[in-house]
Amino acid sequence: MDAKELIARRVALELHDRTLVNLGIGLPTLVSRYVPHGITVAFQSENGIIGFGAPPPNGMEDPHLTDAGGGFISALPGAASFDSSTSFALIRGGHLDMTVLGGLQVDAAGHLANWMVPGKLVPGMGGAMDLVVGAKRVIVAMQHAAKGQPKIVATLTLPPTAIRPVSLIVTEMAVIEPTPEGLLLRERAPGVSVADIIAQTGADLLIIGEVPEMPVAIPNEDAA
Amino acid sequence: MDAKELIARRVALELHDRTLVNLGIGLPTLVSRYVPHGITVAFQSENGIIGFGAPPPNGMEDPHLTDAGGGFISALPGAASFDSSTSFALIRGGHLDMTVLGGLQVDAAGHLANWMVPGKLVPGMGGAMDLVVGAKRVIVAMQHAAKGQPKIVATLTLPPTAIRPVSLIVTEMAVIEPTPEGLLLRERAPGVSVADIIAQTGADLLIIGEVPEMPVAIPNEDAA
Amino acid sequence: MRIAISAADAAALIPDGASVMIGGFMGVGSPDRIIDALVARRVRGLTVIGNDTAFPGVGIGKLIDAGCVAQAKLSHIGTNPVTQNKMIAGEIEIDLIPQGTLAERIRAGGNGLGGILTPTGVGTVVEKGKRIIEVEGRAFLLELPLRADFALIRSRESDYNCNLTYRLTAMNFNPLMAFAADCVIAEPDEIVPVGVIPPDAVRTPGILVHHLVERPR
Amino acid sequence: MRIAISAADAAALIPDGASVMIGGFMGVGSPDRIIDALVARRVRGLTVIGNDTAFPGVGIGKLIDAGCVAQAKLSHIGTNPVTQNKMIAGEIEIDLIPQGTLAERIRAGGNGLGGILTPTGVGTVVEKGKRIIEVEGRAFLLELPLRADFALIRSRESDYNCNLTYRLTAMNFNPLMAFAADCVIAEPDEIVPVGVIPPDAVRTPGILVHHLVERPR
Repeated sequence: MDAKELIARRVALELHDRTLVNLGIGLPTLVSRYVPHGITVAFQSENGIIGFGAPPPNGMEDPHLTDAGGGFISALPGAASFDSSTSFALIRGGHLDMTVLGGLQVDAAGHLANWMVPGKLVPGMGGAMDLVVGAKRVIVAMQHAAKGQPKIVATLTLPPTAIRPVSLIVTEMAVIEPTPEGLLLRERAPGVSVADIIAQTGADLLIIGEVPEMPVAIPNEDAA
Repeated sequence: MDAKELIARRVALELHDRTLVNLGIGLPTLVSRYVPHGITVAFQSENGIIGFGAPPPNGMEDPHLTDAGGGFISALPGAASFDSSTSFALIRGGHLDMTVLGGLQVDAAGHLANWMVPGKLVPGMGGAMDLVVGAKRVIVAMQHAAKGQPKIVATLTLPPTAIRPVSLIVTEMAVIEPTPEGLLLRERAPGVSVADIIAQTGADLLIIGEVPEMPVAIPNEDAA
Repeated sequence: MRIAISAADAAALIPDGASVMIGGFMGVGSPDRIIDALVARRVRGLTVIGNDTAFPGVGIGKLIDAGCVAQAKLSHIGTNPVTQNKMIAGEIEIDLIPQGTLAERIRAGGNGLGGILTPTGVGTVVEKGKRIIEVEGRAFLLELPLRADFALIRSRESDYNCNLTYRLTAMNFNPLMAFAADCVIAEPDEIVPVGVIPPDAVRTPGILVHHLVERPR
Repeated sequence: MRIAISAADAAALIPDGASVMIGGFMGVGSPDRIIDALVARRVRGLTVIGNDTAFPGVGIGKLIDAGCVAQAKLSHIGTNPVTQNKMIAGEIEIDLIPQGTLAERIRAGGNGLGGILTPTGVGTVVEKGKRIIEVEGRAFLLELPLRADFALIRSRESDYNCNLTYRLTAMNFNPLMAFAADCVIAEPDEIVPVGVIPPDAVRTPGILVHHLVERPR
């Protein structure tokens, strides 16, 4: 299991029945493959649909139906489409139960930076700032380090996405929860030691008792 | 021709082709009967439709289709329905070419009062404040006096509907246009003298040259 | 998928003293069966947010008649003398709000906005107690969001996912209110299987609805 | 009823230096034929307001490739390296706006609002130069309305009255932009007789549309 799959399968366990969930472009999109059996989740795409499904069979693509990355998707029975202001009414208005976003950095207070690297990469924030401000739970799904540098840091060196702390950080090494007391190490990946995690993390971690091994969801053949 | 019909037929001459018009409840509603031939006007009702028509034949009423007063209407081919925020986006956003409203008082500066008489009548403003603020042209259609008291006054004694002056006042005696210099008497009703109008008006009138007689529209059998 | 409940069960969810948004315009598009059930269970002390109180015996007017309402935020009461009399008698506290402002305040409440700036009401009694904010030399009122404990929505159709459609002028405030309450109860005229309502015809995504009232019998 | 015009005639209405709202999300729901005609007529110096610049050769990306754009207000450019390079080279001035804020600012512009208060962007670079307004102890940014000289709208259908429908995620910013420009030009996939689109299916009332582009040949 590669790092991305591990992360997606752990994040999938955060899904709850009858909830509305937005998955960011890239790694977070993989989460939809691992929705646990018996759980019904409605996925929102911020370009204007609730209830989308897996990419359509070859030749069945509809040019009017894509995800926020421009990739073809399908609509499940019971889907609903809407304009961009309604889409962000759902997001900013507190109607979105959970969002899963990629991250460039998260700091000791749980602040996320995920939309630009000054002087290098300026993709823009898209819907990320609204998602972090508005979703009931914000989950950051990212690799633990990049090019040997920790992505979890004491203080952000990149511009923040919002001042609201995220709810949970899931990497291929650990599950970490920002709390008022600091970053709480909740789980470690199979085969990864607490010492390994501390070595790869640029901020202090709270460690309370034994740190359990990360459970992961199994692939769901029915899922999007 | 009674006073209300005269007013409605004069106001109808203010209608222009391919425009969106909102008619207030009561007297203003009568205007739709006199749309001049060759002119296509779309009527908006602020409860959520553009393109409504005359009351339906007996037994054809649809409980989902009424005007802002709760009276049954019909929908013309090409009608569009929408929610209340969209309806006021049309009104406040400057997309409404003209509104015709009833009035309790208009003052020398063209300010309208039409939504309450303190201690007596408190119907509420409904959409009137938005209409006066937002419509491109605001036409007040009202009787010239009430119980022997002028309704056109030097200064409002009733609470104003908005601080924006109205565009035109049409009564059964006169057509008066608020201008930066004051109330300009533009037309007099058939058989009514300028002296009669001055006697029934509580504010100074600007009178420039000969005041022509008021033209009126003829009934349009095709109209709503 | 949710289980449809009776109008009486829906009314039982709403305690005395609750704030309740109620869709409809002069009674058109109001949730009549829930209203009847609220009257039947003799609810008291409601704060009602809606466009109007229609006529006596119609729509929200039924709640006024039955003495269920302590406060109301509305754009007009001109068609209901019972409401006017109860207001003058001090039995109901009425807050009159311009109709477009009412729509935007409800929308802001459901949308996570802190407020909106509107030119409507500037220089009138509506500005009393409100902040005036200038933008490029023009004065606007800062109008704050409205939310409620409950929103009672009348829809034409619902599917089993609670996706809602509306018909013509019965739409009015309903789709706005569906965003702006902690508990949203929808009363459809018809309930249809999932997939019967095309995605583009949905006006209120079902995810917003907490309870669905069964179809009329 | 209006006369449908060619995409070339539509593009000819838009002068160099105009501000132009363009619907679409990653090119989906963008008015491709008007865009092609703008490129063909070598328009210059546009200020574009849209969600993104899609990919090189796609949607608004075509206008970027062809050097038609001097300024742009967008929520992201991450998928278009041409836009990024031109921004870094100083050839295009880019103003990045959070997507929900962009939607609300366009809506405010079409709605006669003086602005909206949003929590989005507080404590980030987005707040630079903006007023922060506290409501009940919580900080919000005052975001101002956006309008443009033109709005270029892609619709699924239009009737002869210019009532518009949209399909699925091709709707996005189009219905918002139709309220927020001095001149609105709609590019439908199909044109149908009046009465074919039911009133409840209309998403943009035809009264907002100034020019209609003929159906594809």
